[in-house]
Amino acid sequence: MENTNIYVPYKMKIEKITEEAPFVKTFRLKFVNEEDASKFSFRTGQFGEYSVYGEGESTFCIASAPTREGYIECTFREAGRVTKSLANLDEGDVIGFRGPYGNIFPIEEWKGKNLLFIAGGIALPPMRSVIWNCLDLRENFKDVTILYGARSVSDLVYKHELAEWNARPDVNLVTTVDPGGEDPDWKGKVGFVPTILSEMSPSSENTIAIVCGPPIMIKFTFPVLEKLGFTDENVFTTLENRMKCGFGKCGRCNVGKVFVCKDGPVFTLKQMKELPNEY
Amino acid sequence: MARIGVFICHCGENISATVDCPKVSEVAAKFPGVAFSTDYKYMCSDPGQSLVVNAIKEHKLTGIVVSACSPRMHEPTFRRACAEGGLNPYQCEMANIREHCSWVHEKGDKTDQKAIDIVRMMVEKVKRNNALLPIKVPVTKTALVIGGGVAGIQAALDIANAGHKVIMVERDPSIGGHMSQLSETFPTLDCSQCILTPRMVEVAQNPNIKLYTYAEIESVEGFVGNFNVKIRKKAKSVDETLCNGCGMCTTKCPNKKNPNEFELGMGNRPAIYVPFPQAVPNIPVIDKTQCTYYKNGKCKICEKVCQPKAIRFDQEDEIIEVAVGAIALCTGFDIKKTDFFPEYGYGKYKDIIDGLQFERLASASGPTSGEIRRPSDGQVPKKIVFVACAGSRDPAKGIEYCSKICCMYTAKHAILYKHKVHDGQAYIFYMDIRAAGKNYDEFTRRAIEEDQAQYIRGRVSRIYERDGKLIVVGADTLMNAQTVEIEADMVVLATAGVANKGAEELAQKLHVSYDQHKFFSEAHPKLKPVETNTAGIYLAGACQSPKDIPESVAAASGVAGKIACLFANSELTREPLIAMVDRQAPPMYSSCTGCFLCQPVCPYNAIEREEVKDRNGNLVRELAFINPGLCQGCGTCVAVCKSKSIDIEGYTNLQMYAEVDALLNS
Amino acid sequence: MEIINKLIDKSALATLIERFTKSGKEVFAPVKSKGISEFARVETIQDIDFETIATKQSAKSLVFPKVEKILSYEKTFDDVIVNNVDYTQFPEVIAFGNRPCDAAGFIPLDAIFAGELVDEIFKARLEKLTVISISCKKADDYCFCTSVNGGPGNTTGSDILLTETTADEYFVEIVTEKGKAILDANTDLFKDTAAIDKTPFLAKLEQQFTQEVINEKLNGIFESDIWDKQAMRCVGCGACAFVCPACGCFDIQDETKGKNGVRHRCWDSCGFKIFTLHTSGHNPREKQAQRWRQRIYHKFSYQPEQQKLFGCVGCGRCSRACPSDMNIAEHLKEIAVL
Amino acid sequence: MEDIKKLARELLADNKVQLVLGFENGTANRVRPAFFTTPEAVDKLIYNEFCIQNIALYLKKDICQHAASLAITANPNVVRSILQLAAENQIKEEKIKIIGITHEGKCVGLLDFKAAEEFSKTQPKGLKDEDKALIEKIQAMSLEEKFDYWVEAFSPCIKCYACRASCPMCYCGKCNVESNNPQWIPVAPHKYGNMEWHMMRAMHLAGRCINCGECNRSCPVDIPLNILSYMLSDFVLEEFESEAGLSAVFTPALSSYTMVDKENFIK
Repeated sequence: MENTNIYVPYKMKIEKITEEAPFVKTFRLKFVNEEDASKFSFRTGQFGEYSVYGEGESTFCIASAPTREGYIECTFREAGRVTKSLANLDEGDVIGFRGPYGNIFPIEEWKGKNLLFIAGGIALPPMRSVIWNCLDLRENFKDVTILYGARSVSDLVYKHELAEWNARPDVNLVTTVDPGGEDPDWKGKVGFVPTILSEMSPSSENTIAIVCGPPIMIKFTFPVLEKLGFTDENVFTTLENRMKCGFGKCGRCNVGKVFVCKDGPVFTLKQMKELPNEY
Repeated sequence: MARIGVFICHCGENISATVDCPKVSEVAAKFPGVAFSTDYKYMCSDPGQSLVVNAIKEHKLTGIVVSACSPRMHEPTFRRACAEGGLNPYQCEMANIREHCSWVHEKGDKTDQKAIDIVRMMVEKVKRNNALLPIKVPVTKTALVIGGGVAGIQAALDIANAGHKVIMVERDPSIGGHMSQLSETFPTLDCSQCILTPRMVEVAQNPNIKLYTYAEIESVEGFVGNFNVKIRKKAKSVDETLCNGCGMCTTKCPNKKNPNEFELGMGNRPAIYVPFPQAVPNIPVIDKTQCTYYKNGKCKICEKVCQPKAIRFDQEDEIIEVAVGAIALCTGFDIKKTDFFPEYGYGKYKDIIDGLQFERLASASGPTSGEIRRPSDGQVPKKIVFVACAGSRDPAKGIEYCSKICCMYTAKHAILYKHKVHDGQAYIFYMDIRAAGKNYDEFTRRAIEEDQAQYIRGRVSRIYERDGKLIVVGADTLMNAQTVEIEADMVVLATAGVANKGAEELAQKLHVSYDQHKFFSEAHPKLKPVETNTAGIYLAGACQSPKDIPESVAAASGVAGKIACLFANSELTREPLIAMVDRQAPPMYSSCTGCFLCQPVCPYNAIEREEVKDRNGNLVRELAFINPGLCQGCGTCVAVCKSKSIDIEGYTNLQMYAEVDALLNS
Repeated sequence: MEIINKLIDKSALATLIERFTKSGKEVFAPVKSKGISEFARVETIQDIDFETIATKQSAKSLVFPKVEKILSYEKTFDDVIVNNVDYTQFPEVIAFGNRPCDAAGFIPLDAIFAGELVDEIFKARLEKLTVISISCKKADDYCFCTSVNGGPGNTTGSDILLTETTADEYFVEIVTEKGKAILDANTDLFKDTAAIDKTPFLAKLEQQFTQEVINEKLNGIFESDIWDKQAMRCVGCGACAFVCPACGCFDIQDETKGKNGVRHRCWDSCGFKIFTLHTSGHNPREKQAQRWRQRIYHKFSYQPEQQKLFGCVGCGRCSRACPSDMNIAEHLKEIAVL
Repeated sequence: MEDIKKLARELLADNKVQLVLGFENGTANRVRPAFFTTPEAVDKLIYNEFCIQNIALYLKKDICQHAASLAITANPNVVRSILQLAAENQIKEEKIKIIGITHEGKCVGLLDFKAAEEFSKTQPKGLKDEDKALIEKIQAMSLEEKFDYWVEAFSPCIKCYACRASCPMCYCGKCNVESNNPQWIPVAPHKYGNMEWHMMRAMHLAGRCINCGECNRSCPVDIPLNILSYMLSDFVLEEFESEAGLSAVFTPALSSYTMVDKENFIK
């Protein structure tokens, strides 16, 4: 019987595990079946449902860029039942993956523009997919600025890639940690993301801002962007809500009339403003 | 990324003779998450431990299961090895395939399977272990000694001499306890008071000891290293700082016909009194129940005669709060009143007394100045019968245990009697002579051989009076259970030693456990004889069970040693295997509902109420909080928590569930 | 398809049901047991309760059971074998004697489970289902189908609708191809007739509001305090959603025994606090009032927007089942006059 | 009923309480819980023999938690619930005024906790004849029959949790069935999931249930859950001489130990 059951995940093997920060890990996943791999494609911004059989499914974005073919990556923090059991797995173990689900960052439309990425803490993963996607198509965009903050130095994820971005002449990377989170070797900034953003005062001219972070960071970052002259259409963010199915049937992730899983997770600030405050 | 190492120990042949260790190791190697598995003849040996240490490093293990003996035996050994390998020591679990498997089963496939199952359970458990850090608790280097008998005195002096502060609380107006009431001590016949009083004075004079007499424990809160104790200092009606102990008040008190407790009713004392001449402190107290002024509002003669003006009729009980780090419980014992033996006529016949009363009669400071005279008419008894085991070793009527000291003191009484009444004859009814102890048997033999005490092996069935004589009827089991009848002038019953009155209440205040006889329970009958189940509270002397003087003193010194060890560091380290209430970031705070139904089940009084406040200081929730200093990790609270908000570190619900799951669903 | 009108008498109906069961079809109909009527498997017409206005639970479990396996898996040492559900083997089911509102409920359910990604399990069940409804002669205080574009003789969702015209006879409306297939296979049981005006044989139920008005009102009252007021006595159970023929929200749960396990889909309710609770403790719908509002908006605003249909069929089951008299019709009426 | 209304009106008028929790007429000839905040609103307050829903439930809901002080029309079941909730540290005496109402519907005025304890003792637990008959029937069963009976009785359960939601004693913020690490109780409403859920709930209520019967009343599929609780309460009373809802100070039999506790269950 051909598998048309939308609940049956792909089988994926954990190829590589990277410890990013305390309780944060990145899995590089490969399709076990060649056929699945050949049929599969995704675009930046999309997410999936990751299964540990016997424990359940958990939702994370695809943290790798579509331009890097042959694998997908996800980064997660140990929090609930599924993420804890995911964290217990080893390289070579098999998990399930359903996806890709959700909408995308419209990077085609951003051609010829400056990009300003603003991320906080464990919200860098969804952003990382876009960043690499854009950097892999670097000639399409003008200035690329990345502002990334975390609570402390040890909480910064993708430390190698931060170093790589930092070394690139065509990327302007600013990293910051919350006051008190620095260590003696810290060379980045100290301060909350919205404050640092104000200090940086980037131009809103011909610029797209992409913001991902904890609700409190987002709440204080939007007004700064507005002050800098960013229009609501040019500010993008991703929403997270509890999900089960991933395709708009189970009924729990909606914000007003939109399902975060189906109509999101990527929203412009303009769209966000039309949504009721239920996220 | 669990990478578990499994180490199967042969324990010589202890395990391997029954369990196929290589097979278990082979099977375990295939368990999910097991990165390394091996077996070895003696895992606890040096090479065995090195095997563990090296495997952890080589295979980058994240946890180990040592499948060997009981964790009681070698868990500390392998936790150390685990730490040496660079892991948190609590990432080590023991799978007990010796006591739980090889020792209790025959060789066979089923036994191997059981060993495999035990290992599988522990593998699943250790996968879910958390790295734990030992708990550090600050220590207040002051000890509280409850009870001022010989045990309390010894403990207090030893602790004080180790350089620590001691607070001693004594219920009576003077310290000294039962030992101060004794005449001579066995087996050396030293004068009891002569050897005790200097120690009492030492207590009074030691600058490290603060003494509260006529005081009781009101409440105890806190935990090892950090107890907060409230002491009720009962009103003596005398200002201790002014009184110079001249004794004028006691001499002039017109109300002198009160039964003297110290003499066990065999003498009188005034309403304002010092219990005995050598009392420490030598300060009188007014017995409010007897004092004419307190009863009728008139008299105050003591006040008039007191030169330093130390009498305070308006004095009230005082509550003193002290912070202490350890508590020595030395509250001693009592002897059973024999009125539950009406057939022995106690109470009915004045000349049937108990052993302690005999001590007073034989004591030079006693009511007869050391002459043996019977209470009824002051005559010197010529025939005296001692009844041992009066209530002891009698499950039917009295108590089932042996009171331990009676055999010896009865022999002593017989000797003292013979020394004082040369033409007198002592008879002793006994069950067995229990005289195990240095020079004890020699002592009882001396009573028989030198002092002609006549030992009759048998029990007394009845005592009654006939023609002014006490007729003691018993059986001599060595003479075919022939009935023996002795016409005695006086009878001394060696009544059972029992828990002191108020022991149960005190135990509850301190949260120490006690046995069915209300004697305080030690933590382990062999290996922790002076500890209680509550950390930081220790036991010495007869409050634990009947003990003689050297035993009490030895235990007291043991307690002092324990307390000195505790006080040797300013922080104490405790195993982190304790209960924790779930706490989360707001808005959840916790899944605890604050019902506090866990509070009454905690045997250690470790569950407190914690108030959760928001940023503005408003009370949001009340939650259970488990005091890490008090919790012993027993898990009772976990069982009653309906919302599953309590977990024991090292034995979390998740770990237990994984173990059961591994067993049932293999 | 144009509706075909027929007549059938009761003995023919009994024969029809017998033929269904003999041919291996599973017939589910209202059955009264211990005082309550629920859908249950029947063998003959005698088992069926024709009188109950509405069963306590809806007929939705025929296509959306309260718990359903969506896949199974077997874990080996280093692999997991996932087994699909063989939904081609589902039995043919006849829903018989349900009310028009029950039949109408399959429409919004289908809209949820179809969509861009089709839920094949649901689809297979629905395809194997034939709905033979019976029009309502009676209505009770909780019924409000006429206010939500339904009615006691509404054919929506039914393959065949029966209307009792005399003590012995039913007027038959064959609505769909599935219905026609039954007619074609059993022509001997049906009698020809012209179209009949059913009105005299139907329950009278006054319209209290219209869905369209509710839909429009909802545009401006998301932040209104009416939600707090209405939800004040809501106890937060899921009874309303579970008895609702149109509620399709579900949960996915794994259950393992040893190496083998099953992934289930089971009913869930937007009334539950943990429905939307994040692992972090944050809850987008923290208060019961928000959850009540979600229920109303979902049925009367979001579904019309997303699926061009309403998520309520006016059966009144939620109101009947509510332990604290949260009457949805009353609340909707309140909203309609805001 | 008039005296209840008068009391409620006065309490609100004198600002003694911010909220009165009671009943009003509902839809379809039903009565329903209602919340009164002004003396005028009290006109709608009713009390009659149909007002049997255990409204003590609402004491743990936001509306009552946020009110600084409140009054409640309390029939004996509600009074018992309040005392039990107080014993479990869920409500404070200073916050609540109890308008006591007997089984017969007679108002006995305001009750403080001490009076409520007395009141509670004089108002026996009501058990319907059919419930009694069912209990007798179940008690006559063998162990296996009992097990089968309950498996069958739980089988229609749809896990809507109305039993939990309408029970004043089910106040846990995170119910055991929602605790998924480990997943103690299967969530799915199948045979074992239903069995484990109801058994767990019954055990959590053993000795704490005040036997109002609300679980059964609210159950859409009519499972006799009240019988299960009642039988357990009865057992606890018999074995441990402990009864819920009689005192604001209470230690449940199942989380306490006394020397007189029987140990005859150890076989």
